[in-house]
Amino acid sequence: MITNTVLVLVLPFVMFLFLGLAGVKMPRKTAGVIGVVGMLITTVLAYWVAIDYFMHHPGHEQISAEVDWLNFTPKLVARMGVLIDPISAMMLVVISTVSLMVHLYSLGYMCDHHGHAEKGFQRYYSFLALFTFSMLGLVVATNIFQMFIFFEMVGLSSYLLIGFYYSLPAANHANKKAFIVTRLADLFFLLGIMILTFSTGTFDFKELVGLGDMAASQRAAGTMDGLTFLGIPAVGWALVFIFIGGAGKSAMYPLHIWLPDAMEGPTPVSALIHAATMVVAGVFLIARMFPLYVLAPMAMNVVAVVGAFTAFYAAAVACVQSDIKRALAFSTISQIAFMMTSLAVSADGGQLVGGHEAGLGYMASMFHLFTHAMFKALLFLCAGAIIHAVHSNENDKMHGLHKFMPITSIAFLIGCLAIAGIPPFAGFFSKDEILVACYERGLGWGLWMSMVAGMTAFYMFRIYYLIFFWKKHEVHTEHEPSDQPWTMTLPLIILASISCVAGFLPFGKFVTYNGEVLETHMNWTVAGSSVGIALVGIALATWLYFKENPKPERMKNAMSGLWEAAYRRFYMDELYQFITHKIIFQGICKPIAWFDRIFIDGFFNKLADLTGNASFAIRRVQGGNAQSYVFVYLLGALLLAAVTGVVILMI
Amino acid sequence: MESLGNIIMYVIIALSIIVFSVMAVTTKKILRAATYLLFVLLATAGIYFQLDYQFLGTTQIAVYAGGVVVLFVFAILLTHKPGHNAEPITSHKKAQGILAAVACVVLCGVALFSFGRFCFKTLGGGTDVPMGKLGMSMLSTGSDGYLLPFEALSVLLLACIIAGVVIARRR
Amino acid sequence: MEIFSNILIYFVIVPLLTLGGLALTSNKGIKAIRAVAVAGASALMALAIWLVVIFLRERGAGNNAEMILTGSWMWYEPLNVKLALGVDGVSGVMILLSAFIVFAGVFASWKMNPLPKQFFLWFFLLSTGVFGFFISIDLFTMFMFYEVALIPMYLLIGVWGSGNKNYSAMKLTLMLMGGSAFLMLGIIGIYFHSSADGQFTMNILEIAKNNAIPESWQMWLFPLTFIGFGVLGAMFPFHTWSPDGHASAPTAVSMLHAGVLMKLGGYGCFRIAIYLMPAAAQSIGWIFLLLTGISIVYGAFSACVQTDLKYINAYSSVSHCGMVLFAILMFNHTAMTGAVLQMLSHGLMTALFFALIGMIYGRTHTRDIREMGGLMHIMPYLGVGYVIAGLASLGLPGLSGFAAEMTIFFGSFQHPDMFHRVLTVAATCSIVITAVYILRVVAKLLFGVVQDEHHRTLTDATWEERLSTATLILAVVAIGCFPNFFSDIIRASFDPIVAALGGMRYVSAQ
Amino acid sequence: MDYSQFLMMPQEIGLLAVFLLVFLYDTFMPRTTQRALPLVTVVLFGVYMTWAFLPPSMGKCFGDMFEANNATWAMKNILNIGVFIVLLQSVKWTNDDFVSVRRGEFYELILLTLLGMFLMVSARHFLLFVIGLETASLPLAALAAFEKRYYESREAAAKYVMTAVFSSAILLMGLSLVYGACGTLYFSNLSFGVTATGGVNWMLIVALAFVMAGVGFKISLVPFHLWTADVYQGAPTAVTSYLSVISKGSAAFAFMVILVQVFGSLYQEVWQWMLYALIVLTITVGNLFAMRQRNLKRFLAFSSVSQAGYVMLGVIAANEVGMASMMYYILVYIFSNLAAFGVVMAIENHCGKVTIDDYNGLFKTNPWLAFTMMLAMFSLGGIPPFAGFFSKFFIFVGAASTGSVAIYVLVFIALVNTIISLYYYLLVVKAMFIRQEECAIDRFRSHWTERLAMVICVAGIIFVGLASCIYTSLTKLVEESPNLFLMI
Amino acid sequence: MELTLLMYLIPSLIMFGCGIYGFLTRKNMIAMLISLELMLNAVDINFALFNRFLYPGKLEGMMFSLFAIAIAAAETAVAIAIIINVYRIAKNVDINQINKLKF
Repeated sequence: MITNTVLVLVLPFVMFLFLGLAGVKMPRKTAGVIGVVGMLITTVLAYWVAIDYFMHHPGHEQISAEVDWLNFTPKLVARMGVLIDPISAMMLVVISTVSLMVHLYSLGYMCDHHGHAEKGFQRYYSFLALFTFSMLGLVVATNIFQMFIFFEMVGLSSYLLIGFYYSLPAANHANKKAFIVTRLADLFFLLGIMILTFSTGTFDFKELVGLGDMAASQRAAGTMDGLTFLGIPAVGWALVFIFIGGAGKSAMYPLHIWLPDAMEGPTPVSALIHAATMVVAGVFLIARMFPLYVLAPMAMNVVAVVGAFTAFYAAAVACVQSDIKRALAFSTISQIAFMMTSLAVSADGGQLVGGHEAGLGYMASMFHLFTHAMFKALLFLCAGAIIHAVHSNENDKMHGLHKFMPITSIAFLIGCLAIAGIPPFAGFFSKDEILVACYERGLGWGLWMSMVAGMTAFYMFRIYYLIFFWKKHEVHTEHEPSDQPWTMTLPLIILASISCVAGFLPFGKFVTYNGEVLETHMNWTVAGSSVGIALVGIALATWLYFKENPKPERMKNAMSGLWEAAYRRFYMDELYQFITHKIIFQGICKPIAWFDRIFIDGFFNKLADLTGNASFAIRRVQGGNAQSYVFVYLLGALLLAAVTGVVILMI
Repeated sequence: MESLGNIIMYVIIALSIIVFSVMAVTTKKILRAATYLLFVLLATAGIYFQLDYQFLGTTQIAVYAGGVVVLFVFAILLTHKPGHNAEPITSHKKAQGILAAVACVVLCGVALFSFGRFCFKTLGGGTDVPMGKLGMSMLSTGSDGYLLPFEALSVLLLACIIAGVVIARRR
Repeated sequence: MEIFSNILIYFVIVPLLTLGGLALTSNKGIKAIRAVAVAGASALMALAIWLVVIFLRERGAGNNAEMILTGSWMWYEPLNVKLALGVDGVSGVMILLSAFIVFAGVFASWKMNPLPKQFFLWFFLLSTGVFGFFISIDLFTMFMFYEVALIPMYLLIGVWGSGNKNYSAMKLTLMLMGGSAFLMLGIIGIYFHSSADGQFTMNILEIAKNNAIPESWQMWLFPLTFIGFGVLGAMFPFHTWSPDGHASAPTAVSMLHAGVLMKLGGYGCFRIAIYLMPAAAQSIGWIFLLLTGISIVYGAFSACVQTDLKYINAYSSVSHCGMVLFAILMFNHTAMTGAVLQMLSHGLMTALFFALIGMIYGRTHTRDIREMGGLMHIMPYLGVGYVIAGLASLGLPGLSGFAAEMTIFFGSFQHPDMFHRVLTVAATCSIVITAVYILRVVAKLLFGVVQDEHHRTLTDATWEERLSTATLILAVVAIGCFPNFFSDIIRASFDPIVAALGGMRYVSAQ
Repeated sequence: MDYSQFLMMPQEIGLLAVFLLVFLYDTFMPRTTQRALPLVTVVLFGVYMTWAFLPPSMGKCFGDMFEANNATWAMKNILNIGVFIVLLQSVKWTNDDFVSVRRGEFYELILLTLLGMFLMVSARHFLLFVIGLETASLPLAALAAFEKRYYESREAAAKYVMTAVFSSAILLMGLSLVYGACGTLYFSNLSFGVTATGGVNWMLIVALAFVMAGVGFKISLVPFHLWTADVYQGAPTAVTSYLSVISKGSAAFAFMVILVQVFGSLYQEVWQWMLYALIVLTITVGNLFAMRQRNLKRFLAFSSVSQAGYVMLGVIAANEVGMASMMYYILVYIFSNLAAFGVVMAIENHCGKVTIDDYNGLFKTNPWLAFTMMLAMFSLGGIPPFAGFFSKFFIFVGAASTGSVAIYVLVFIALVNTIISLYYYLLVVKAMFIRQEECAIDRFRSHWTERLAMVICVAGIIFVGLASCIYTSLTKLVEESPNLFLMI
Repeated sequence: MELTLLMYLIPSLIMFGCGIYGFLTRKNMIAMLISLELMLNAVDINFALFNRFLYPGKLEGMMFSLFAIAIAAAETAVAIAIIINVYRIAKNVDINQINKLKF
């Protein structure tokens, strides 16, 4: 099984190298097909591993193997390895599935209207393979350092893929932004690791969080007892920093700003990286470190507050976006915030909450991660199909597409229903459990998240209606929009079907924080109320957006300030712009560069000038008159005697 | 107690040295300066005689007064039109000169007078230096023999002669 | 001759033979000149690899001597100056690095014009100095080779450079010589306190063993030597020669200078300043730690606003080399190993950078990023190379910078003192700033739209340029992927130094 | 009367013999054979130089007035090497139509002044020392005036002679004070005499300052150096090179002997501080002036002023290491500076150009000359692997061997100054190699004697440093010399 | 009254001072040389005085004076020759005029 897992990792990497180096020499389509086939094998292997694990290794034991990669100290060794435990097995499935779908989908998407593959097709598949490799590597990491490494790697592949159309200034800008923001987060991640390992002296998850052995995490946390900085315990610092690292990747407020811009990449990339897989790396990280977080209530509270706020914030912004991909991006942010919150609310004050259902939030979070990956990928792929058909991201260029693209429309609707939490679609089950976990932590948490769930339903259906209904589509391009080739529709259908049925997976049996089976019971009150809220949201959306009408416009005018603020994402980008350009660039970099030239460099130049000036100033001594020479000579001799005499004899 | 003649002699010598030295460096007429120099040199020879260094005094008169001053006079006549006066010295330069001279004299004075009580040593008995002894030490190779400097000096003079030839040749 | 049985001496002999060979070639015979240069560089490369093999074999055979392949031949008897040779892991990998860069440098200056023969003559003289420095363990010969390596820079920049080359060459030479003035005084001071019994020696190992330098003297000698080497290591505030110098230098010279010569600074800092003056290093090392910490952040911030490619890289070098010195001052195995890894990494990566910049400049005739754009379309090979160099620079896993920086950060953070840890955190911040300026350049230079239509006609890399860069990329990737191989070689070499500083031996867990 | 004592001074006698032969040849050989005179001189001198390497005679003669020992033997041989190169370099120049009439005198004067320097080196009595000093300086005035075509030459001679005689007057005054205080002029007795004065006093301080001024004049220490630049610039280049290395080197050695042997007993602290000040001034002022010079001869003059300061670092050490380092420094300096002057002379003889700007692009037209010049500059600047680096290092080690912190500071000042000096040496290199302008000097082939001289110099620059035997044997010679550091 | 060393030293020193003053102020080079003679002469006197007054046993000082006179003569001869050499081309012997070489 380890061999298989390693193969799962190696295969995409080989594909990356192969397509990257040899791809230029082969026809574009061939490269694509090779990529898809490679991914298919990877997926099969990944499923095999996952099934094998879940079927044959009950009790959730971990299987791992590792090699030393870099020795820091005799104890602190960075290793490379694979670790299969419930969440990584689950992630293997998610990643390989979505990735396969995206690989396949891209065969159609990355072509022009005549079916000719775009320039850089090979590069595209090579990067996709690199991403898949990095993401898989991330989830099977045996230690936090390896995870950090792959965190960086996914950041890189995300960077490369966002900037796939590198000659477009927007893409160029977006990938830079994405990389730098996540890099900033990674810095904190790194600092967190540094603090964590300072006293524990190990990177290994096994020793840090035990992987089912809660005592291990207590031991690890115990080594940090008494270490504080600025009055806050070291473990708190470490975990908050690590959370910031995760938050960067998972686009938590205020580090979310890169994600909407990242939509400049090709849409399948958005589906894969910025909806389904990479952005949940942060959630995955917190889940990995969960036992430690439990022991650090302060860090857990930070996660919960940030999560809850982000969920609301992103949902609010998503309500008014006109760009379909941006709206979806904010929806993603909001949903990931759900997962974060769910993780965070499952513990309070160093204890798990929820009595016999302790750890429900953890399970729910992972469940939602799984389902969300499927339906959000679906939604993005649908969006891709639409964009491919109408060549625009904007709502007002779409409208009434239902007629032209029925398959896409239905798939999109399934996605919407799933995300809105309407039974029996996947999202209902996972979101419901999240809400239950929230209510168990406290009523306030539950109400807040329920409200966000309602908003989710509203904005998703708003998008849905604006795309597919609202009014009749006006054809701007020479050919009518239509459903896309099979390479593109097939993934939609597959993902739509998964979204329909995934909710019935007995997730609690497989994925829990301590490896024991968690029997979940449907909490009908919560379920009912959440479905109700979702329905309210859908109804509102239907009322406002199903047919063309002036109500939205009026509402917009009525609350123009709020609407504008939300549309502009509450000015977060401007704030960042201000900080980076005005404060860091103009306020720090420029002055430092100026200081360097004027003072440091100037000092040495001045030194040279001074020497030159001195040289010029004393030239009169050598005035050419022999008598003055003699005078200086004599004066020198006399002074030599006089000064020495006075100093030695008189003093 | 010194004989009165000696004292008078000393006074004359000292005064002429001082007066003529000053005049030699202040007179405007260069030929007069050479003449005053001659007087100074002669007075110096007087000191040597007083010190019983007759040979030295003789040499002083012969070489210095007789040779060098004549050389000066020749050079002056060669380079000056008669009756030509030196231009007045600028006060700046004068100040410089006085400063240097005074400083030097003061420093040497301090050096000499601070050195124990030796300034007040008086002359001992007359120790006439016999010519024979002088000649012997001049050509002796032992301690206090001056054969080597003597030979070296001859080389120096030879070198100076050649140097003079070099300079004197037209081309 | 017994001396010739020591492989190390060939690191000096081979470049000298190359010099001789070059001297025999005619000015016009470019082919012969290239052939000799390539032969010399390849021989050096082979020697360096062979040296590492020997080193591993010796260590594998249980030879735990501080230095291996040691040999000592009396040179200046009155001063007890010897030609003392020896390598440990650190000098071994530095020699390997130098060989790589010399090799790449030869190919990068394939089309050097004018006066190719003279160029390679100076180039190999510089290499002689570099190799000589790394194989020596005698202060005098070390210092001699150090200066041998410095002076060819003047002519290399002055004759073959570009831009404000006269000013830059002079500034670089004078500032570095200023550093070596400090150094020479330090060395003389060390020499006269090298032994308690009056048997003065210049041999580093003996001096360290005697440990006779009084602490009051260490307080003076440590700063002298540290600043002396620090100037070459571009330590704030003595770094200003670096931007101008690099900007004006021709490609291969920038490569060799940033790639190897600046490493002489870091190497000297621990081999001489810290190793021989441990007491002072511990009591006043924090001053320099602060300076190097400033270097790291300061260099990175300065790089953010530069518009000349070489200036960006020069400031980035200030930052990265600052990290080397910073880590050295942390006095533990991990950080110091990281420092050497960083030297390797920065050497290769910066050499790669400069090689690529040179190649781009050779085509576009500008280094101003505002005048370029979209070059990735036009010269994909160079573009990809540049991106790889950039990623290595900003510390991406799989490339050398990451392994080095992580070792440094984790090592530094192990320091028991809070002051050091806080400084480490500050230094760590540089990874973000690095990302900013690297991506800024990449975005401006390679991506985006083509700024100058004339650029569309430009060609991609030629074979020798590909060879040159591929060598370096390969090395960068090798270190990035298998850092343990290198860090294992390096780490044990710090045992004596850490022991001198009162630390523990590194005992591997296995 | 023991005339066999003359056998104690074989080098001087040999030199005198060479002089006589040249003199006779010049005076009595027919005009037609006169053209061969320079070569005859060179050959004769070469033979003599080789002969002078015969093992040294040791001991004192003429009642302790003259001393021959290993160190003086070595020093004289070093001077011989330098003079040989100077003679070789001047062959072309003396065959010049204008100069050829007087070339006999040129060689005679060079040989006689060298004899004077030998006397300075070996003198152990102030009278002999003064005579040697005068022999070594007065005829040089005539040599400076040798180039009668140019007014500058005459001016140089006039300035030289006026300052030189004044300096000798001051020196003599100082000696009279020494005599007054100690009652003797023999070095061996003086060291007792100085101690007998009982402590440091004004008399000897003033005397010391005056003696330093007098000898410092020859070594051109600041502030006694002001004649240097003008004379070097105005004098014929052959004479300048002779002045800058030989005359300076011999005086430096004699200076050290005087300071150590006469004043070393009681006044070491005193003269070391005086010398300290002089060294700082010399190196700094020399450098500052050299920076701005455009005329190469004047430039080299100031560079030699600053180099003199470095030489004095060996003196201030007042021990065997210092003396050996100083002699080594002088040897290296001879090779380096003569290489530079060789190039200057070759170019000046060819086309009369002497400013740095004329040298722009020299590398293109005359690569070997440029190469030689570059080596010379690097060696003077102390760049390894050339000899100048070694000599600088050893002289610093020599100075620091005293162990005093103040001397470390001095070494530091000197080191900082090497940066300035490197700056102006590199200016010359820059002109030759980097400046791309059209070269003012066309391609030409210098006379074979000049080339031979340059080859010797280049070989010296390269090998004197790398071949450690030279410094090692110098150290041995100094250590084996008795009486050098005989202090009480 | 006794004639002490001091009484002889005073004129000698004044002579020396006058020589320095003259050497530093006179424009005419020959006049400078005359001043120089004064200085040298003062030195000679010193030697003779010291010898006679303090160390009468030997003749070192006197001998030195003797040689110094010869040296002074040689110096003067060479100096005058060079002055005349300059005079031939510059047509004057003014030290201030001889300053083409400077800085």
